[in-house]
Amino acid sequence: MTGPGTKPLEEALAPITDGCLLVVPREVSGVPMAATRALIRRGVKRLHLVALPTSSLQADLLIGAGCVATLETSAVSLGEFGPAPRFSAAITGRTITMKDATCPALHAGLQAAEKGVPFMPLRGLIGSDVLKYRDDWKVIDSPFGNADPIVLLPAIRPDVALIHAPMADRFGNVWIGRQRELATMAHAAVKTVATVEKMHDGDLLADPVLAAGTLPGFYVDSIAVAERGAWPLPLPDYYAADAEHLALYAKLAATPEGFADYLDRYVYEKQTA
Amino acid sequence: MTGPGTKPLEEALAPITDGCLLVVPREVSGVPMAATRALIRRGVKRLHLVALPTSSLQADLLIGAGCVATLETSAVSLGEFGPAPRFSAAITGRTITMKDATCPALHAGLQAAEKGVPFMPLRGLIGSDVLKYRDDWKVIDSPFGNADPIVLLPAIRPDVALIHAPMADRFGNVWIGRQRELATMAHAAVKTVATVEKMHDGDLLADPVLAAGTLPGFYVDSIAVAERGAWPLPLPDYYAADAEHLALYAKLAATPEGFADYLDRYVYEKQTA
Amino acid sequence: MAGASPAMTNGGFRPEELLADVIARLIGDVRHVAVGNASPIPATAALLARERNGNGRPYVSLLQSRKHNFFTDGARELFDCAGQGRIDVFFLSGGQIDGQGNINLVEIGDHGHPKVRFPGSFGSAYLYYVVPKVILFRTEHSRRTLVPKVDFISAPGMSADNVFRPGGPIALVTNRCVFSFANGRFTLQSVHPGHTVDEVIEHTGFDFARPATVPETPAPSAEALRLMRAVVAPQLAEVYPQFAKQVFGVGMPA
Amino acid sequence: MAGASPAMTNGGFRPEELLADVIARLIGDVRHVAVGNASPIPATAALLARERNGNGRPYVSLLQSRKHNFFTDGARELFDCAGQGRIDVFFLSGGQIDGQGNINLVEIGDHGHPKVRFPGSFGSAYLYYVVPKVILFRTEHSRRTLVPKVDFISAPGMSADNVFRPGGPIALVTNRCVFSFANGRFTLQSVHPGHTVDEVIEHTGFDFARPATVPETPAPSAEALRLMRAVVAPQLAEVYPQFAKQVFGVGMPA
Repeated sequence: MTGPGTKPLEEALAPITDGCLLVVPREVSGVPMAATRALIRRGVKRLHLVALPTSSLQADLLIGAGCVATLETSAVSLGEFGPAPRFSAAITGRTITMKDATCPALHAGLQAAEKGVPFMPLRGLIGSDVLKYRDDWKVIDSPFGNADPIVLLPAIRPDVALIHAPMADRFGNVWIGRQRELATMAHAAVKTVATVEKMHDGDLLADPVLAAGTLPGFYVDSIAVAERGAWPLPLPDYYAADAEHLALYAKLAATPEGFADYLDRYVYEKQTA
Repeated sequence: MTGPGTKPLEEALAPITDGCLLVVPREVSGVPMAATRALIRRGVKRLHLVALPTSSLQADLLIGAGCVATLETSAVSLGEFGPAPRFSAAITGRTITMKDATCPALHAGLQAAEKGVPFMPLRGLIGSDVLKYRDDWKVIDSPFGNADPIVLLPAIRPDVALIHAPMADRFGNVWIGRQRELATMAHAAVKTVATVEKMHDGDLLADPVLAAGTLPGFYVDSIAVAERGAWPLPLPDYYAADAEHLALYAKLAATPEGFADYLDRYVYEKQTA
Repeated sequence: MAGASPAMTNGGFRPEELLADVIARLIGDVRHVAVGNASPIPATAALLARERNGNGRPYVSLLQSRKHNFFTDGARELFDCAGQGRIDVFFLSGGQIDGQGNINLVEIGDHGHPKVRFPGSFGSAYLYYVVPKVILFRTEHSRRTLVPKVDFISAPGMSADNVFRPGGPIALVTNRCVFSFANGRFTLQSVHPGHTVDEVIEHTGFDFARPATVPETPAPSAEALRLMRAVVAPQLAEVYPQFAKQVFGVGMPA
Repeated sequence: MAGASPAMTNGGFRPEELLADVIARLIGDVRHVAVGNASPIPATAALLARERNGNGRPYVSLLQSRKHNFFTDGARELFDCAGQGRIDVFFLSGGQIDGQGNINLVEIGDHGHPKVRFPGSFGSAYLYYVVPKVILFRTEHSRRTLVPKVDFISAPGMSADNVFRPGGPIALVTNRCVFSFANGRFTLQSVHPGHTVDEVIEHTGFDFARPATVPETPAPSAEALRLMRAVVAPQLAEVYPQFAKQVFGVGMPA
């Protein structure tokens, strides 16, 4: 079996084109931040960004840098470092289209695409304004039980899933560990791009213990090595968040000028590195 | 976190009571054969057996020994060793109720229970007699797309999931590796009983590589150690099927007398071992 | 906590410790407590409830933690687990909470032209329906946060009879008091030391029931304080380093 | 193969080798071929198709193999993968197959009182609909197996226009001949060496189209035979030890 091999980061990101439906993982599942900065440097535009099921710095950066047309997620927040300022400004300033969801609805939408079904049912939601403002979600009377109402969510089939993981091998297999939603993202998406901390010497599928946490290369279109590629976010079990940097971001991104300064210092600056 | 600890096999199987809805895995996913023989020795009765999604020796033995009232699966076969004789005899002799399914329908039914939804949709099936004879399955016009018909399958919520796996730890965590459907079975079922080849010294969740293939003890009600517990079926990556024994089974089980002889020699005989 | 709160009350405990103690009692005798994002006080309470029992029960899942979280099926497992009926207690907050128990985690103002945007509904529009004991939690108790009617319903406090809803709110804990919730209405249960019923009425935007005499919220026991400070705080530091440092003076484990 | 088949034809190859070669050509230029339970000849064909290309393509997934199977998401992944449109070729058989391409893997006789019970439908009632190229395969070509109308439809050969159906049968390979399938009907494409059109008509229970002149199924090339015997057979032995031993004289790898 031959896989995609690795590429320089910019080249690996080629499948992520302007206007594409891009799915990214939540803030503690291995966020491809090095890739995100590279996309901003490239000037990607009009993304339909699905953050599964929430986001923090990644969505805020992409929104602030003008890369996002539509955002579909359950929440964007910097957590302990406060609200996500560019996200909030984009909503109140009406510069992006927001599709508010709730976490399990996004998981269900991706799992529907993973299973090749047009929709998945979900409990909850009835009577909420989350449901009220989603005219792409339907309510039916469940044909099982007492005809109680239940929501059907359409499948979310991304053009590209973008993930960051601890390691990959030369066959294109990517070790994702416990973050099984990364596999669902890859199954659901047409293409998958992965950045990894390092290359594994050997076949991840050959060892039963490693294989259990491996996304097969069959689903992966390109891979780039990006050491500390989730920085300043954490890669659980490997490194913690850079709290100091996140606090700095929260402070700078509070104003458009401060955000521009952040981009210059931490995103564009890297272009020449 | 404290787990169930291990118990003698017979005691660990206590949650599997007469008449219960029991789910077991397919023939190459770690079949708890030692546990199956113990259940036959105990004389369990009237099982509603769900084999996810197919079975071989395990279902044939349980049916032949009179433990099964209803069987819900997609196929029972001894593979290269031919048809499953006790299964075939029970169907033509009308001694069990058969709920014929198709593999992904059973996966979907279990995943519905895993997700706490009353049903899951599935493509295919329309126009088949599999669908025709399942009055618990419904067809609706999909509210997405062109009102094409799609099947809705009710959730399958087993009373007990019975699995066999390479190892467990003293916290009740069970390492299942790539057999993710074993996790789905445990999530979907009210209780889970596991047999394992051996105990792991340490916490399976403490090591990120092992954790990726671990079913958390939270879902597991009892564990027994059963070395070579899948014999004569294989435990992939650990041992192969015992082809000679399976050929012997196929030969003996072809007649009721031969089957009784098999039970005496390979099931009841073990009672005194 | 509101900016004006003292760092330490007269009783020798911090307001966060009182709230965590209150919540630990509300958790009660259950099998599994899960704590979502950005909820350090509920996390303290859940870990306190566990340490108090001393038998590893209830299971405590801190969503953003690796250590205090047994999930191995990805970010969806929390929600699947709740759908299975395997999560007994969860915590939710709201930019606004109203007297019917509706919570708003989305926006202030008109939909489409909001004046203020909050992070979003997270899992509330699901978990509020399926987790039997949802404890609402808001440290800013004001007419700005506790309103007659929320501007956006992230999740409703009650549902029609034909809606599948095994779960819902049982209480609201604020920096001033504890309300219980039943039959679509809040009832004042106790007022925290240093606060008064009149003050609660003044700062609450919705109507609520109250008994003739409202008791004072009991102070945490010496044992509860010891457990929080010595046993719980170091565990919190992994997920809530800022909070653990600020409230308990505890840093990240090496 | 039917009991009467010679172990080796005049051309110096076994009937199983001819069939695998035929199927390898039907597979064509695709990305992913999956092979279900108890299908040693299709498995041989899929591995031959891959070895012939020499670039690791198509991906070949043998369901019962650990080595020739990249799946890490459990037994459901094959079906999910097919639902995603990521399986291009699959193989199905039938206790009965009829002229409309309906297959029966369940029973002979009345439902509820069958005379004969087969193993069951496996994944056919799903995969037959969603895999673009399904190759039907039956080594017993007789009026018992190829019938006017199946007793039980495990999966239908065709569906109404409003039914979602990107997949379906493209061919039927038997021990006597190769049929193609299109527009709800089989067409005789070639007859295997040593067999005749008249014989095919005599032993087929359903009507089928045929050209004026029916060609003979081409024999496997020397290179195809070499690949099957030297490269494919050892890989087969993991999953089909009996078959590998019987047809190719190859045992399990140590």
